[in-house]
Amino acid sequence: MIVKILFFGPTASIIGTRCLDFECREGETADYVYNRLLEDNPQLAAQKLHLSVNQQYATGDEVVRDGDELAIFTAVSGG
Amino acid sequence: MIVKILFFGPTASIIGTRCLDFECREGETADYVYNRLLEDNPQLAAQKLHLSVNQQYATGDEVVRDGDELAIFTAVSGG
Amino acid sequence: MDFSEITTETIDLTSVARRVVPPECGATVTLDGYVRQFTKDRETLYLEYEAYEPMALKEMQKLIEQAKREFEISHVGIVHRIGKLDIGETSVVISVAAPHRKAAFAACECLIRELKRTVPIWKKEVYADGEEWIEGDAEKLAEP
Amino acid sequence: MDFSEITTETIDLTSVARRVVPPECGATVTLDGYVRQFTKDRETLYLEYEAYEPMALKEMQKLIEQAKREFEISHVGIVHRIGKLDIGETSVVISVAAPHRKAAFAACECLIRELKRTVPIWKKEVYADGEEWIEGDAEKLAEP
Repeated sequence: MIVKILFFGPTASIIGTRCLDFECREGETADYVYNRLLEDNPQLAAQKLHLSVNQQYATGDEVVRDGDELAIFTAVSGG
Repeated sequence: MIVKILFFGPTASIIGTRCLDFECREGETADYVYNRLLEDNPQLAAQKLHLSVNQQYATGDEVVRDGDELAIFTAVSGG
Repeated sequence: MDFSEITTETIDLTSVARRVVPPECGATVTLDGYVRQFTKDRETLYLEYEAYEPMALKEMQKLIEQAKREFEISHVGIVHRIGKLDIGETSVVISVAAPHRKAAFAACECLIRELKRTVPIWKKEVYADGEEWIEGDAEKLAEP
Repeated sequence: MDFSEITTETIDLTSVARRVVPPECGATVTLDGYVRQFTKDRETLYLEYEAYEPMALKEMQKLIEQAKREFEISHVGIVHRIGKLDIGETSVVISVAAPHRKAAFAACECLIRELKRTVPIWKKEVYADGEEWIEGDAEKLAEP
Protein backbone atom coordinates (compact mmCIF):
# COMPACT_ATOMS: atom_id res chain seq x y z
CA MET A 1 0.00 0.00 0.00
CA ILE A 2 1.05 3.58 -0.51
CA VAL A 3 0.92 6.60 1.78
CA LYS A 4 1.63 10.14 0.68
CA ILE A 5 4.15 12.22 2.65
CA LEU A 6 4.04 15.99 2.33
CA PHE A 7 6.78 18.50 3.17
CA PHE A 8 6.46 22.22 3.74
CA GLY A 9 8.75 25.20 3.98
CA PRO A 10 11.88 24.07 5.83
CA THR A 11 11.36 20.31 5.32
CA ALA A 12 10.47 20.78 1.64
CA SER A 13 13.67 22.69 1.07
CA ILE A 14 15.75 20.06 2.92
CA ILE A 15 14.16 17.08 1.13
CA GLY A 16 14.01 18.90 -2.20
CA THR A 17 10.42 17.93 -2.87
CA ARG A 18 6.96 18.70 -1.54
CA CYS A 19 5.51 15.21 -1.88
CA LEU A 20 6.72 11.61 -1.76
CA ASP A 21 4.87 8.34 -2.25
CA PHE A 22 5.96 5.85 0.38
CA GLU A 23 5.31 2.16 0.06
CA CYS A 24 4.73 0.11 3.22
CA ARG A 25 2.90 -2.94 4.56
CA GLU A 26 -0.54 -2.95 6.12
CA GLY A 27 -0.46 -2.41 9.88
CA GLU A 28 2.60 -0.15 10.07
CA THR A 29 2.42 2.90 12.28
CA ALA A 30 3.08 6.54 11.46
CA ASP A 31 6.23 6.25 13.58
CA TYR A 32 7.51 3.48 11.35
CA VAL A 33 7.04 5.61 8.24
CA TYR A 34 8.63 8.57 10.00
CA ASN A 35 11.68 6.60 11.15
CA ARG A 36 12.20 5.03 7.74
CA LEU A 37 12.03 8.43 6.14
CA LEU A 38 14.63 9.82 8.55
CA GLU A 39 16.94 6.90 7.80
CA ASP A 40 16.69 7.69 4.09
CA ASN A 41 17.04 11.43 4.71
CA PRO A 42 19.39 11.86 7.68
CA GLN A 43 19.69 15.58 6.91
CA LEU A 44 16.17 15.95 8.38
CA ALA A 45 17.25 14.69 11.79
CA ALA A 46 18.83 17.99 12.82
CA GLN A 47 15.36 19.53 12.92
CA LYS A 48 12.74 19.31 15.59
CA LEU A 49 9.96 17.69 13.60
CA HIS A 50 6.23 17.29 13.81
CA LEU A 51 4.16 14.64 12.16
CA SER A 52 0.57 14.75 10.99
CA VAL A 53 -1.72 12.05 9.66
CA ASN A 54 -4.65 13.14 7.52
CA GLN A 55 -4.22 16.77 8.54
CA GLN A 56 -4.23 16.09 12.27
CA TYR A 57 -1.24 16.23 14.60
CA ALA A 58 -0.15 12.64 15.16
CA THR A 59 1.43 10.91 18.15
CA GLY A 60 3.08 8.34 15.89
CA ASP A 61 1.05 5.38 17.17
CA GLU A 62 -1.51 5.74 14.38
CA VAL A 63 -1.75 2.74 12.06
CA VAL A 64 -1.52 4.10 8.55
CA ARG A 65 -3.83 3.03 5.74
CA ASP A 66 -3.53 3.05 2.00
CA GLY A 67 -3.92 6.59 0.67
CA ASP A 68 -3.27 8.31 4.00
CA GLU A 69 -1.76 11.78 3.83
CA LEU A 70 1.17 12.22 6.21
CA ALA A 71 3.17 15.41 6.61
CA ILE A 72 6.51 16.08 8.27
CA PHE A 73 7.33 19.62 9.23
CA THR A 74 9.33 21.79 11.58
CA ALA A 75 7.87 23.89 14.40
CA VAL A 76 5.42 26.30 12.83
CA SER A 77 6.35 29.98 12.50
CA GLY A 78 3.24 31.72 11.24
CA GLY A 79 1.66 34.78 12.74
CA MET B 1 -13.64 88.81 39.63
CA ILE B 2 -15.38 86.37 37.33
CA VAL B 3 -14.84 82.67 36.70
CA LYS B 4 -16.49 80.73 33.92
CA ILE B 5 -18.32 77.48 34.76
CA LEU B 6 -18.94 74.96 32.00
CA PHE B 7 -21.47 72.12 31.94
CA PHE B 8 -21.55 69.10 29.69
CA GLY B 9 -24.01 66.39 28.76
CA PRO B 10 -25.91 65.45 31.93
CA THR B 11 -25.05 68.62 33.92
CA ALA B 12 -25.79 70.88 30.92
CA SER B 13 -29.22 69.33 30.56
CA ILE B 14 -29.93 69.68 34.31
CA ILE B 15 -28.74 73.30 34.53
CA GLY B 16 -30.21 74.21 31.16
CA THR B 17 -27.07 75.97 29.95
CA ARG B 18 -23.54 75.09 28.88
CA CYS B 19 -21.83 78.09 30.44
CA LEU B 20 -22.28 80.44 33.41
CA ASP B 21 -20.28 83.44 34.55
CA PHE B 22 -19.82 83.29 38.30
CA GLU B 23 -18.77 86.31 40.33
CA CYS B 24 -16.66 85.77 43.44
CA ARG B 25 -13.99 87.41 45.58
CA GLU B 26 -10.24 86.93 45.23
CA GLY B 27 -8.88 84.02 47.28
CA GLU B 28 -11.94 81.78 47.10
CA THR B 29 -11.40 78.10 46.37
CA ALA B 30 -12.92 75.92 43.69
CA ASP B 31 -14.88 74.18 46.46
CA TYR B 32 -16.48 77.48 47.43
CA VAL B 33 -17.64 78.08 43.85
CA TYR B 34 -18.83 74.50 43.61
CA ASN B 35 -20.81 74.65 46.86
CA ARG B 36 -22.41 78.00 46.00
CA LEU B 37 -23.44 76.61 42.62
CA LEU B 38 -25.02 73.55 44.24
CA GLU B 39 -26.94 75.77 46.64
CA ASP B 40 -28.32 77.71 43.68
CA ASN B 41 -29.01 74.54 41.71
CA PRO B 42 -29.99 71.84 44.22
CA GLN B 43 -31.18 69.59 41.39
CA LEU B 44 -27.47 68.95 40.67
CA ALA B 45 -26.88 67.43 44.08
CA ALA B 46 -28.43 64.07 43.16
CA GLN B 47 -25.48 63.47 40.81
CA LYS B 48 -22.04 62.27 41.59
CA LEU B 49 -20.05 65.24 40.33
CA HIS B 50 -16.53 66.00 39.24
CA LEU B 51 -14.90 69.37 39.14
CA SER B 52 -12.15 70.66 36.92
CA VAL B 53 -10.18 73.89 36.97
CA ASN B 54 -8.57 75.01 33.73
CA GLN B 55 -9.14 71.63 32.12
CA GLN B 56 -7.52 69.63 34.93
CA TYR B 57 -9.31 67.48 37.48
CA ALA B 58 -9.50 69.54 40.68
CA THR B 59 -9.46 68.54 44.32
CA GLY B 60 -11.44 71.64 45.28
CA ASP B 61 -8.61 73.28 47.25
CA GLU B 62 -7.47 75.29 44.24
CA VAL B 63 -7.70 79.05 44.70
CA VAL B 64 -9.53 80.37 41.67
CA ARG B 65 -8.39 83.42 39.70
CA ASP B 66 -10.16 85.83 37.45
CA GLY B 67 -10.91 84.22 34.09
CA ASP B 68 -10.44 80.64 35.30
CA GLU B 69 -12.43 77.97 33.47
CA LEU B 70 -14.20 75.58 35.84
CA ALA B 71 -16.36 72.67 34.75
CA ILE B 72 -18.80 70.52 36.66
CA PHE B 73 -19.72 67.18 35.23
CA THR B 74 -20.95 63.71 36.08
CA ALA B 75 -18.84 60.56 35.88
CA VAL B 76 -17.66 60.25 32.31
CA SER B 77 -19.22 57.62 30.03
CA GLY B 78 -17.21 57.73 26.83
CA GLY B 79 -15.64 54.77 25.10
CA MET C 1 3.72 58.30 16.02
CA ASP C 2 1.43 58.85 19.01
CA PHE C 3 -1.81 60.72 18.57
CA SER C 4 -5.09 61.44 20.27
CA GLU C 5 -7.99 62.92 18.38
CA ILE C 6 -11.65 63.71 18.68
CA THR C 7 -13.64 63.60 15.47
CA THR C 8 -17.21 63.85 14.25
CA GLU C 9 -16.41 61.69 11.22
CA THR C 10 -16.44 57.93 10.68
CA ILE C 11 -13.37 56.27 12.22
CA ASP C 12 -11.45 53.89 9.99
CA LEU C 13 -9.86 51.14 12.08
CA THR C 14 -7.18 50.27 9.55
CA SER C 15 -5.89 53.78 9.19
CA VAL C 16 -5.72 54.27 12.98
CA ALA C 17 -3.88 50.97 13.45
CA ARG C 18 -1.50 51.75 10.60
CA ARG C 19 -0.48 55.14 11.94
CA VAL C 20 1.04 53.65 15.11
CA VAL C 21 3.27 51.15 13.32
CA PRO C 22 7.01 51.76 13.46
CA PRO C 23 9.34 49.61 11.33
CA GLU C 24 10.84 47.72 14.26
CA CYS C 25 7.50 46.56 15.64
CA GLY C 26 5.79 43.29 15.06
CA ALA C 27 2.24 43.59 16.38
CA THR C 28 -0.53 46.06 16.92
CA VAL C 29 -3.47 45.49 19.24
CA THR C 30 -6.57 47.53 18.49
CA LEU C 31 -9.66 48.04 20.60
CA ASP C 32 -12.74 49.00 18.63
CA GLY C 33 -15.76 50.12 20.65
CA TYR C 34 -19.07 50.59 18.92
CA VAL C 35 -22.70 51.37 19.42
CA ARG C 36 -24.68 48.46 20.79
CA GLN C 37 -28.17 47.81 19.58
CA PHE C 38 -29.37 46.43 22.88
CA THR C 39 -28.56 47.37 26.45
CA LYS C 40 -30.41 45.11 28.90
CA ASP C 41 -33.16 44.37 26.33
CA ARG C 42 -33.85 48.02 25.65
CA GLU C 43 -33.31 48.88 22.01
CA THR C 44 -31.05 51.82 21.31
CA LEU C 45 -31.89 53.82 18.17
CA TYR C 46 -28.70 55.81 18.17
CA LEU C 47 -26.17 57.45 20.50
CA GLU C 48 -24.93 60.95 21.01
CA TYR C 49 -21.48 61.57 22.43
CA GLU C 50 -20.43 64.91 23.81
CA ALA C 51 -16.90 65.88 24.89
CA TYR C 52 -15.26 68.59 26.94
CA GLU C 53 -12.93 68.67 24.02
CA PRO C 54 -9.78 70.52 25.15
CA MET C 55 -9.74 68.69 28.50
CA ALA C 56 -10.54 65.35 26.83
CA LEU C 57 -7.56 65.77 24.50
CA LYS C 58 -5.30 66.61 27.45
CA GLU C 59 -6.51 63.56 29.38
CA MET C 60 -6.01 61.31 26.35
CA GLN C 61 -2.49 62.64 25.98
CA LYS C 62 -1.84 61.91 29.68
CA LEU C 63 -3.08 58.35 29.22
CA ILE C 64 -0.68 57.84 26.34
CA GLU C 65 2.23 59.18 28.39
CA GLN C 66 1.31 56.99 31.36
CA ALA C 67 0.98 53.89 29.17
CA LYS C 68 4.36 54.52 27.56
CA ARG C 69 5.96 54.80 30.99
CA GLU C 70 4.27 51.68 32.31
CA PHE C 71 4.50 49.32 29.31
CA GLU C 72 7.17 48.50 26.74
CA ILE C 73 5.25 49.84 23.80
CA SER C 74 6.26 51.90 20.81
CA HIS C 75 3.26 53.99 19.83
CA VAL C 76 -0.32 54.63 20.79
CA GLY C 77 -3.18 56.13 18.79
CA ILE C 78 -6.54 57.05 20.29
CA VAL C 79 -9.46 58.40 18.28
CA HIS C 80 -12.85 59.07 19.87
CA ARG C 81 -15.85 60.02 17.82
CA ILE C 82 -18.48 62.46 19.10
CA GLY C 83 -21.87 63.63 17.83
CA LYS C 84 -24.56 61.29 16.60
CA LEU C 85 -23.57 57.65 16.05
CA ASP C 86 -25.74 54.98 14.51
CA ILE C 87 -25.89 51.38 15.68
CA GLY C 88 -22.71 49.51 14.84
CA GLU C 89 -20.63 52.62 14.20
CA THR C 90 -17.26 52.84 15.89
CA SER C 91 -17.16 55.24 18.83
CA VAL C 92 -13.56 54.73 19.89
CA VAL C 93 -10.42 53.12 18.55
CA ILE C 94 -7.24 52.57 20.56
CA SER C 95 -4.25 51.08 18.76
CA VAL C 96 -1.04 50.09 20.49
CA ALA C 97 2.08 48.95 18.65
CA ALA C 98 4.81 47.10 20.51
CA PRO C 99 7.78 44.87 19.80
CA HIS C 100 6.11 42.14 21.88
CA ARG C 101 2.40 41.64 21.67
CA LYS C 102 1.98 40.91 25.40
CA ALA C 103 2.76 44.55 26.24
CA ALA C 104 0.46 45.74 23.46
CA PHE C 105 -2.47 43.73 24.85
CA ALA C 106 -1.86 44.89 28.42
CA ALA C 107 -1.44 48.55 27.45
CA CYS C 108 -4.49 48.60 25.19
CA GLU C 109 -6.67 47.06 27.92
CA CYS C 110 -5.34 49.57 30.44
CA LEU C 111 -5.89 52.50 28.06
CA ILE C 112 -9.54 51.76 27.35
CA ARG C 113 -10.24 51.20 31.07
CA GLU C 114 -8.61 54.52 31.97
CA LEU C 115 -10.23 56.36 29.07
CA LYS C 116 -13.65 55.27 30.34
CA ARG C 117 -12.69 56.47 33.80
CA THR C 118 -11.03 59.83 33.17
CA VAL C 119 -11.61 61.31 29.70
CA PRO C 120 -14.48 63.83 29.86
CA ILE C 121 -16.83 62.44 27.24
CA TRP C 122 -20.48 61.55 27.86
CA LYS C 123 -22.87 59.29 26.06
CA LYS C 124 -26.59 59.73 25.61
CA GLU C 125 -28.64 56.71 24.56
CA VAL C 126 -31.69 57.51 22.47
CA TYR C 127 -34.48 54.91 22.61
CA ALA C 128 -37.80 54.70 20.78
CA ASP C 129 -39.50 56.02 23.93
CA GLY C 130 -37.03 58.49 25.36
CA GLU C 131 -33.39 59.25 25.94
CA GLU C 132 -30.92 59.03 28.79
CA TRP C 133 -27.49 60.40 29.59
CA ILE C 134 -25.35 57.49 30.72
CA GLU C 135 -23.41 57.94 33.91
CA GLY C 136 -20.03 56.28 34.20
CA ASP C 137 -18.88 54.46 37.28
CA ALA C 138 -15.73 56.44 37.90
CA GLU C 139 -15.65 55.75 41.62
CA LYS C 140 -11.89 56.08 41.71
CA LEU C 141 -11.75 59.74 40.76
CA ALA C 142 -11.69 62.15 43.69
CA GLU C 143 -14.93 64.02 44.07
CA PRO C 144 -14.72 67.64 45.12
CA MET D 1 -20.04 35.06 12.34
CA ASP D 2 -16.86 33.07 12.94
CA PHE D 3 -14.41 32.54 10.12
CA SER D 4 -10.89 31.42 9.42
CA GLU D 5 -9.27 32.06 6.09
CA ILE D 6 -5.97 31.88 4.30
CA THR D 7 -5.44 34.42 1.57
CA THR D 8 -2.73 35.62 -0.79
CA GLU D 9 -4.31 39.09 -0.95
CA THR D 10 -3.87 42.19 1.21
CA ILE D 11 -5.77 41.88 4.50
CA ASP D 12 -8.00 44.78 5.43
CA LEU D 13 -8.17 45.14 9.21
CA THR D 14 -11.45 47.03 9.26
CA SER D 15 -13.33 44.50 7.21
CA VAL D 16 -12.07 41.60 9.33
CA ALA D 17 -13.02 43.39 12.56
CA ARG D 18 -16.42 44.31 11.18
CA ARG D 19 -17.36 40.80 10.17
CA VAL D 20 -17.22 39.51 13.76
CA VAL D 21 -19.53 42.17 15.20
CA PRO D 22 -22.97 41.00 16.36
CA PRO D 23 -25.58 43.59 17.36
CA GLU D 24 -25.47 42.80 21.07
CA CYS D 25 -21.71 43.26 21.39
CA GLY D 26 -19.83 46.29 22.52
CA ALA D 27 -16.17 45.79 21.75
CA THR D 28 -13.84 44.09 19.35
CA VAL D 29 -10.17 43.43 20.03
CA THR D 30 -8.01 42.96 16.97
CA LEU D 31 -4.45 41.69 16.72
CA ASP D 32 -2.61 42.80 13.62
CA GLY D 33 0.73 41.12 12.95
CA TYR D 34 2.96 42.46 10.24
CA VAL D 35 6.31 42.14 8.60
CA ARG D 36 9.13 43.69 10.60
CA GLN D 37 11.89 45.51 8.87
CA PHE D 38 14.53 44.52 11.40
CA THR D 39 15.05 41.34 13.36
CA LYS D 40 18.08 41.66 15.64
CA ASP D 41 19.66 44.34 13.43
CA ARG D 42 19.42 42.25 10.30
CA GLU D 43 17.32 43.95 7.66
CA THR D 44 14.53 41.90 6.14
CA LEU D 45 13.72 42.67 2.51
CA TYR D 46 10.50 40.71 2.45
CA LEU D 47 8.89 37.55 3.84
CA GLU D 48 7.39 34.46 2.32
CA TYR D 49 4.75 32.50 4.17
CA GLU D 50 3.79 28.98 3.25
CA ALA D 51 0.88 26.99 4.68
CA TYR D 52 -0.23 23.40 4.83
CA GLU D 53 -3.52 24.91 3.86
CA PRO D 54 -6.22 22.33 4.61
CA MET D 55 -4.63 21.41 7.94
CA ALA D 56 -4.03 25.08 8.80
CA LEU D 57 -7.71 25.85 8.24
CA LYS D 58 -8.71 22.91 10.44
CA GLU D 59 -6.35 24.03 13.19
CA MET D 60 -7.63 27.61 12.98
CA GLN D 61 -11.19 26.32 13.27
CA LYS D 62 -10.18 24.28 16.34
CA LEU D 63 -8.66 27.37 17.92
CA ILE D 64 -11.90 29.27 17.41
CA GLU D 65 -13.93 26.48 18.97
CA GLN D 66 -11.56 26.23 21.93
CA ALA D 67 -11.63 29.99 22.49
CA LYS D 68 -15.42 30.06 22.39
CA ARG D 69 -15.56 27.32 25.02
CA GLU D 70 -12.99 29.00 27.25
CA PHE D 71 -14.01 32.67 27.01
CA GLU D 72 -17.30 34.55 26.98
CA ILE D 73 -16.95 35.83 23.47
CA SER D 74 -19.39 36.15 20.60
CA HIS D 75 -17.41 35.79 17.41
CA VAL D 76 -13.89 35.25 16.16
CA GLY D 77 -12.35 35.96 12.79
CA ILE D 78 -8.87 34.83 11.78
CA VAL D 79 -7.24 35.66 8.46
CA HIS D 80 -3.67 34.67 7.66
CA ARG D 81 -1.92 35.79 4.54
CA ILE D 82 0.56 33.61 2.68
CA GLY D 83 2.92 34.15 -0.25
CA LYS D 84 5.25 37.11 -0.55
CA LEU D 85 4.74 39.95 1.93
CA ASP D 86 6.52 43.26 1.88
CA ILE D 87 7.71 45.14 4.96
CA GLY D 88 4.82 46.54 6.94
CA GLU D 89 2.17 44.39 5.30
CA THR D 90 -0.24 42.55 7.55
CA SER D 91 0.45 38.83 7.84
CA VAL D 92 -2.30 37.92 10.28
CA VAL D 93 -5.41 39.48 11.76
CA ILE D 94 -7.39 38.02 14.65
CA SER D 95 -10.57 39.82 15.69
CA VAL D 96 -12.62 38.86 18.71
CA ALA D 97 -15.99 40.42 19.54
CA ALA D 98 -17.41 40.08 23.04
CA PRO D 99 -20.04 41.69 25.24
CA HIS D 100 -17.26 42.57 27.71
CA ARG D 101 -13.89 43.68 26.45
CA LYS D 102 -11.92 41.79 29.13
CA ALA D 103 -12.89 38.46 27.56
CA ALA D 104 -12.10 39.81 24.08
CA PHE D 105 -8.57 40.82 25.15
CA ALA D 106 -7.91 37.50 26.88
CA ALA D 107 -9.27 35.43 23.99
CA CYS D 108 -7.39 37.39 21.33
CA GLU D 109 -4.10 37.04 23.20
CA CYS D 110 -4.70 33.32 23.66
CA LEU D 111 -5.63 32.86 19.98
CA ILE D 112 -2.48 34.46 18.58
CA ARG D 113 -0.30 32.51 21.01
CA GLU D 114 -1.94 29.23 20.02
CA LEU D 115 -1.92 30.09 16.32
CA LYS D 116 1.85 30.58 16.48
CA ARG D 117 2.15 27.24 18.24
CA THR D 118 -0.15 24.95 16.28
CA VAL D 119 -1.25 26.27 12.87
CA PRO D 120 1.00 24.80 10.15
CA ILE D 121 2.32 27.93 8.49
CA TRP D 122 6.00 28.75 8.03
CA LYS D 123 7.81 31.98 7.44
CA LYS D 124 10.93 32.57 5.37
CA GLU D 125 12.85 35.79 5.91
CA VAL D 126 14.64 37.10 2.86
CA TYR D 127 17.64 39.35 3.54
CA ALA D 128 19.95 41.23 1.20
CA ASP D 129 22.53 38.47 1.65
CA GLY D 130 20.43 35.32 1.89
CA GLU D 131 17.28 33.79 3.20
CA GLU D 132 16.22 31.66 6.13
CA TRP D 133 13.22 29.57 7.09
CA ILE D 134 12.20 30.58 10.59
CA GLU D 135 11.64 27.83 13.08
CA GLY D 136 8.96 28.31 15.70
CA ASP D 137 9.44 27.39 19.33
CA ALA D 138 6.49 25.06 19.68
CA GLU D 139 8.04 23.06 22.48
CA LYS D 140 4.64 22.12 23.84
CA LEU D 141 3.54 20.10 20.84
CA ALA D 142 4.24 16.38 21.07
CA GLU D 143 7.02 15.30 18.78
CA PRO D 144 6.65 11.94 17.07
